[in-house]
Amino acid sequence: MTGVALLDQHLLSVLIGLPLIGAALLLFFPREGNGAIRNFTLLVTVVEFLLSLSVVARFDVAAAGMQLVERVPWIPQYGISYIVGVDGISLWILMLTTFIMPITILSTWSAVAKNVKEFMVFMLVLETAMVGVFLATDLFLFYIFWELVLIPMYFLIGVWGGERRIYAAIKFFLYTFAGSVLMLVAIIALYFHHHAVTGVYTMDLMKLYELTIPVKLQLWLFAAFFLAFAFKVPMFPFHTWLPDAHVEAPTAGSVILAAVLLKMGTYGFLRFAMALFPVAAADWTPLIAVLAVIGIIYGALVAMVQKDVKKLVAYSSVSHLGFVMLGLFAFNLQGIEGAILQMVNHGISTGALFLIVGIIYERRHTRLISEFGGLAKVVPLFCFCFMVVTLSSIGVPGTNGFVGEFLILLGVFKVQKWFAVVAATGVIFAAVYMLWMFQRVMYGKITNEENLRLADMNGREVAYMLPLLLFILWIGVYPQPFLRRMDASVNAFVTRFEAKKQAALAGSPAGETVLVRYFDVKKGGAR
Amino acid sequence: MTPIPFDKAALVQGLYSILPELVVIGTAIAVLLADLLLPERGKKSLCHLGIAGTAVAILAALSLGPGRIDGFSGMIVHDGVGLFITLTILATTLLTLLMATGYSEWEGTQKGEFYALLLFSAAGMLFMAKGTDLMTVFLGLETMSIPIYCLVGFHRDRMTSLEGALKYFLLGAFASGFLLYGIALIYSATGTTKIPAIAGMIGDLRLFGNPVFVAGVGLLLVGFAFKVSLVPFHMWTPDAYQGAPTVVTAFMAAGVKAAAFAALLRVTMLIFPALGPGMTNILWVLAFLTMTVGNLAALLQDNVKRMLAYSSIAHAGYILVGLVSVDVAGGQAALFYLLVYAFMNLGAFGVIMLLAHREDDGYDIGNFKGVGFRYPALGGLLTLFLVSLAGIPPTAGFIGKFYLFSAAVKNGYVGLAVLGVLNSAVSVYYYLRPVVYMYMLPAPGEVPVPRPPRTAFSLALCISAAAVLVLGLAPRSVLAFAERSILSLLM
Amino acid sequence: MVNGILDYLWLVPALPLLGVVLNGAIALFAERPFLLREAGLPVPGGLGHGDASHGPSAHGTSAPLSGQHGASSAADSHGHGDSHGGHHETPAYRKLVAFLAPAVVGASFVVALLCVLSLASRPADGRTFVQILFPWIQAGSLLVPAALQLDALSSVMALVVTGVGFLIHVYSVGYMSHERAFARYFVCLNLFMFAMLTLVLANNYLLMFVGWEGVGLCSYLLIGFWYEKQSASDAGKKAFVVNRIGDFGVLLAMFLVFWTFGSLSFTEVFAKVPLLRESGVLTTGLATAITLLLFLGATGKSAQIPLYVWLPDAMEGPTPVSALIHAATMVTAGVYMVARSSALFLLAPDTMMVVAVIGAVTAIFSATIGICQTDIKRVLAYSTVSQLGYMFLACGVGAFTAAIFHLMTHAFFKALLFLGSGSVIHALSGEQDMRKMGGLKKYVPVTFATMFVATLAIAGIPGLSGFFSKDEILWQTFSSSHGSPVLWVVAALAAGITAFYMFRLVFLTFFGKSRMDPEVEKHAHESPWTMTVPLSILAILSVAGGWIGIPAVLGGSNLFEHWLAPVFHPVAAAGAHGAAAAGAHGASVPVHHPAALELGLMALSVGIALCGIGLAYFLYRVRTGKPAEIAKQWPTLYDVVYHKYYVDEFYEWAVIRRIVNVSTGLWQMFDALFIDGIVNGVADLVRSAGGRVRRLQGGVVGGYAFSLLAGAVLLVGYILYRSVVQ
Amino acid sequence: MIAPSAYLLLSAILFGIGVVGVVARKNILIILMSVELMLNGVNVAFVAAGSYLGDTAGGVFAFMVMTVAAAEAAVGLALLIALYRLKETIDITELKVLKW
Repeated sequence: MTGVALLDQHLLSVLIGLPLIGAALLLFFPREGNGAIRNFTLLVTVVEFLLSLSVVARFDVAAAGMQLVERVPWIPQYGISYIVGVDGISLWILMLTTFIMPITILSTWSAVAKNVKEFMVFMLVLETAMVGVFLATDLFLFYIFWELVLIPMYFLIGVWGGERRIYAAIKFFLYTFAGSVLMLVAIIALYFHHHAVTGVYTMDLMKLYELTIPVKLQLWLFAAFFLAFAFKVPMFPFHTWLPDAHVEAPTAGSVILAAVLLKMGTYGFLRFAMALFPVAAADWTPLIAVLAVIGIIYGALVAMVQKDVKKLVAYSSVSHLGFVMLGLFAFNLQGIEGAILQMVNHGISTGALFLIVGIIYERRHTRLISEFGGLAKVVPLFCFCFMVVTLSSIGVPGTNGFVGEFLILLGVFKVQKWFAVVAATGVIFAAVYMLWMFQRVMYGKITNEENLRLADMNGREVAYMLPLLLFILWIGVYPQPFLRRMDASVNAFVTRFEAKKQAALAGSPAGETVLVRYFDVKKGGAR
Repeated sequence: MTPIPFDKAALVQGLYSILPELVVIGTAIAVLLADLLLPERGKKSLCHLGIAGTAVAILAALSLGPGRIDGFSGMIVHDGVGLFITLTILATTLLTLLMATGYSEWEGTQKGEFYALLLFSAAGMLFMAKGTDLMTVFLGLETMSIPIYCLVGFHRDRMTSLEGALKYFLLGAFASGFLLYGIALIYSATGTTKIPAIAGMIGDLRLFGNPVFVAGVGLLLVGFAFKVSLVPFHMWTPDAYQGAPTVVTAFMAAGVKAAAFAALLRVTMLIFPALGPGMTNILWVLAFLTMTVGNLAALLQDNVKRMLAYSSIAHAGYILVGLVSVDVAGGQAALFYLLVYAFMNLGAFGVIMLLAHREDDGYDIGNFKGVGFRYPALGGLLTLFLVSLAGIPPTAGFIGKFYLFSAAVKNGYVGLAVLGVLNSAVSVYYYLRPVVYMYMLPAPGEVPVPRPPRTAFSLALCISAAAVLVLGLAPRSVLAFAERSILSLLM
Repeated sequence: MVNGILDYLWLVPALPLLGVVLNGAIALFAERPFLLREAGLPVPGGLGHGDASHGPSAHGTSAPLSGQHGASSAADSHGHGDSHGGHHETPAYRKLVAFLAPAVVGASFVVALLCVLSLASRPADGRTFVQILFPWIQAGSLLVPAALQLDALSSVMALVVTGVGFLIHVYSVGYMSHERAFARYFVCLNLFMFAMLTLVLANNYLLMFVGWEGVGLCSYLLIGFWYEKQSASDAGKKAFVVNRIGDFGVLLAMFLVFWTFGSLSFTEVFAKVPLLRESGVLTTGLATAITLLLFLGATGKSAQIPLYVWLPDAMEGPTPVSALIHAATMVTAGVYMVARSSALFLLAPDTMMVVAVIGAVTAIFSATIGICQTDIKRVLAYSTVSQLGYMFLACGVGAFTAAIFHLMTHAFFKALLFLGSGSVIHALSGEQDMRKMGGLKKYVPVTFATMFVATLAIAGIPGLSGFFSKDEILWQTFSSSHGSPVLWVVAALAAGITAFYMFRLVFLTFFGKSRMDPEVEKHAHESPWTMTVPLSILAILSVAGGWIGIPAVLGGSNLFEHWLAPVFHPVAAAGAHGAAAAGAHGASVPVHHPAALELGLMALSVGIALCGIGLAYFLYRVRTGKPAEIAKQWPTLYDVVYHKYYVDEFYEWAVIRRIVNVSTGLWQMFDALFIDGIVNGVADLVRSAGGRVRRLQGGVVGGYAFSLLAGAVLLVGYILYRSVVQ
Repeated sequence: MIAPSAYLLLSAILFGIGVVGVVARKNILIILMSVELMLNGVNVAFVAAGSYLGDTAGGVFAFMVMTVAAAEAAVGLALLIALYRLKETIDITELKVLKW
């Protein structure tokens, strides 16, 4: 078939495949030709982004379900197939991924000097995996991409990271892997339960959505999914891998980690955990909401006293992701749309923050706040970018952060006043730690001789910072295009959620499956 | 006094049913003869002869097809399972021989008996896998083991090798004692040693309550458990594996496991269900112990060879999970995993063989520092195999584990499945350690030059790698094949 | 219907935004390289280091920002150092900025004026114009458009903001003429205008909130304008954070409003009030909650107790900024919002009470602090706080008109006072301490004259603007149903104190013999016309500004009152129960009080003010030694007042320290030790288990055989037990 | 005619002695012998069962076992000799280079 037809019918597959192909081609490049390798990688990611734009172009705003769906039987005898699709929930996270990628690549020009080839290969593999995670609508396929993400990230941290990189890399890998293996068991269980009830083997998410799962089983399956996603988000008590990973990872790694990988967790909650197990989700809501709120405050407080800029940003992520979780578990339109938007926002602004940190790190090879001060005078352009990003991370109106946080809190306030109230204080703390950090880094007199002759951002750095700033303002000033495309899907989600919840509580045809028995007998008093 | 009727057809059918075995044995003998004729420098063609023979055997096996062929009045049968395992074993043998080309050169195992022994024990494995009579199984087991004892101790002037061999031998003999006694008891309780016949009698409760019979089955299980090295019958494994010449280690780990599990599969599938939950509980416990002990012990090994030995114990545990749930899904998963394991295990051993650049202390993990970027191909391959062993997508190892655990979940052994996945989470730690050394730690000085892989050797690695990836990405046909095999066994 | 000029309402905020963009471009592409080159730094992408004429040589003597001797109070001082150093090389872009920045604001003033006129041409009840620009946020039932609303109230605000803003822009051109980051300054200033106009013209709470935080941001940027000065950047941060605390309240208030009224737009919300009131959805409790939260925001933005602490520090910013943001416009946003939400406030008597009390207390509290301050700007700052207290007092007693009226007049004279003090500071090369001034009137006659007028106005001397507005408030405090004589006493007292410290300021600064150090005195000079002209205009306004609000009792026809009536009265009418209604009406004609009483009180308050002035004259002109003696007599009292009642210190100790300590604890104890302890603990556990399991592998065959045997025995034993015994 | 169970008992005893020998003794030769003892126990069982059931298979199996035993012994002794050449000992406890 011709290229056009290919794009026409297999756009999403192309999106998934392209980076991988790029990586494969990259293997044939000579190790010395760093320039060629970099440019080629950049080219691939840019093309990827352009292609993903056509997804937006072809996206039907009115449709709630999956779009541009492709399904190919994979292991048909077990109902496992390759199904990809995009809807209002995944659209913008997908776009975020493809958008952040070229920027990240561009940021590594001078940062990554050794083993450039391998680095770029891993980056491209990573992109395939991430895109796959957000597009897969077959549980098995999803899990494969989900795990696949770990390997390249593990290498990025472990090989190109700081001095405690190995500890950080292994911690990251084991932490998240341990979390997700239980999800695998849960997926299997769900799969067999579906078979036991309907007599059909399938991993097709859309089919599994239609299944009504008995409450006790839901609780256990949800628990497993919760672990996997909570580790990834990361939610409050499971967050300690994040600061290590962020601090040790190379700039590019941190950016991807913050911008996309963390979203895999929140996205997972929305797409899988909450959608599949509504009753359990509802049951768990108090716990999760409490954890989220604690995360918001806790992350902010701990961020405030950090000495290392990257660590500070890492903890601020814990705080921001807390907002997202809170929004998701409001189960209403404002909350969820706000959460999705906030995922994108966090991706953009925190990603930008890490790039900012990377820029000074490249120049001074330190990230300790105390090493800086008074930079504003020598690097005005940098100061400007830093300021805008800081404001967006604080959530000042007019920047993207505000819209997201406002919608989230608005949604939460409707269902859980006090959670919203406490969470809103996080907005104050955010201002405190970000501005304090900004002040200590940029303001005051230059105390450290080395900072006297810092070079301001060069053309390349401006080139990759600019798009981020633009989106920060765009989403802040005119978020409609983004919100409008979520509406239908989120609406459908909320309504289906309610319906399924009622059905399950009504105890409709449960299907006395092995599993149901297993949990009823062994873990009787699950509730 | 009528002369014994000579049933030509039966004989032919019998011979036909063991065609691959015949080929392998023939090759072995041929190798021995050729060894006499060939001049010293021509020895390496012995290996090529062996390779050719094995290839032919594979073709022979394929030519038999999946259909059921009984031979020698039900002493042996060529059926689905038989074919599947036969192919697994022959593939193992082939890869081993391909690697042996290189290995023999470096370690001076360029001898006729070396290859002959390999082939003989391969033949033994085949018999064991296809035996439907406990006696055949026993004979096959011995035919497999005795040559391997020799192979393990092949470097007879190297203490480790000899020690490994002796330990393996003594315990092996000890264990086959149990196996035999089990067979004897079963025989005296049922009057037959044919597995299907026993399965037929299982129905009546007299047998079920008969201590002699039950004890017999128990001892039988002990015998097999020893061969597949289930905890606590595993003690010999690390030592034997570490002591043995590395090719042999690879061969044992994959081949012996396959053969023994095939036999165990027949027994469990046909006899255990009758013995009620007791047997299942035992298997459950064994599986758990084996996984856990294997992984934990492997955690801190600095000798990569020994680490892989423990990991092979752990993998025996995973496979046993498939057997715990005595049903099609489980058996099929086990079969599939045996095949996958053969490839990833041989691949891993192959790469470390190259990286070690000398026996014994060459396998210290420290030698791997900085290899990854210096020798990208080797580093990449080893990483691939280790990732697959760890059961991380998109490799065959993941698919294999996925089906093993899903079988467990399907039959309500959720607890076991959870323990299994947690185990594999733990195992990630030690599987990634070589990766850490290869990529994340700088070499102290100049990275030691690995052994130069010969064409055959690299071919072996490529085949394994390809298999690991293909079985990981497109496993449908093989899975279907495994399923058919198990079904054919049950009817 | 055709709206004519009103359709261009959007230009009012848009024009300053245009200024932001243009000046921003200049700052980025012209000023940045210029300054970098002057500081001798590499200019990325730029033309590299400048030609020899600038560069290190130039930057020794040049501006605050360029360096070694830093921004610190050189901030205002650079004047002369520079007239030699920086001047002759003034680059072209500065001229452009100097024109653009005021021009856009002026233009937007003109547009605003035209709009207001065309609005005025409408019938009183039709004086509400809403212009929807584009849909901003829509999620489910939440529909928030970016829409502007021009009605009586917002038109007053818009005019004040653009008008005073324009004057201050012009003033700044002169005042900042030696400033290095000239363009950056005006970018911020224009941005502020944009935000402020968004605030006052928004037609819904959310958009207002955008302006609300926007102005906060600009104030942050401008207070910390001389960021090399630690105190400046601290003050900026303090302002932002304290305001955030207030914003937190506004945020929650918006949530309540939305989930109660299902909308955030003023028109819809206030229209629904009576209805929901009937249906009992909008209980008094709910109204109280909403209004209290809103008021929390107001205390932050308008520097009321307890959140007033940031305003005095805000004086670290350039003086025009203090005039514009921290006197005339931004700080009055709180008053505006409360007035805007009067419909809701009137439903919550408790809140009204709180507002009134806090207003009154703040008024007197900060007035007292004003007595002892020696920094000329800080005196004005505390006076601002106290004047804002007046406005809230007015709101609290339901006299919203009076509040807005005072807001306007205050904008005039307080801006004038600040600009005047700026002019003084400018003349004295940055000296702000009044103890080092004196006898200035012969050096800066215009400044003196204008400032004196403003002082009379704020002191409430009859005939001047301040008199009418303040007196209106006092009267309402006394007469309105929400008010009480007690509050009146407090307020009147505060008025007296105000008069006192303002004249103290004037006497210390302009009269008596000079206490300046001769070096400074040599340079003392009147400011350029760009500064004196705005001063004069503001002086006129400070005098005449009040005449549009002359109360009936003095034979005036309170125009201002009637203008605002459509905003406040229908609300009162709708605002159900009588008390509130009366309260709001109280603002118009207090029927139940004899005119004599009103006049009497008026006279009384004037008297009090005169006493204040007299006292000031006595202490600072006649017996100049006295203040010191008094200070000696009650050292503790003096000390406490001098240190602003140690409120900052208290906050520092009670809040900031605590939080920081707790956080450090959380991080090092909980995060690093506890959670990570568990994580690593599990890892170590597994690893050590691994170590033990290995040891089982003893190496001796006997042991191996034994374990095999044991296993076999157990296995067979168990299976026998299971299948035979059972 | 002795009851078959008696034979089984005998075989069990033989087997048990062998097992204990393997576990307890240090001398490799003796361990080898103990293994033979175990196998002989097995043979007894086979033969007894065979004759009791009137089935020749039992006897046949006994012969097979002997053959295998012989083969094993051969290999065992070979290894033993190799060991002796290398370390001049046949004490099993000496073999503990490989452990943990």
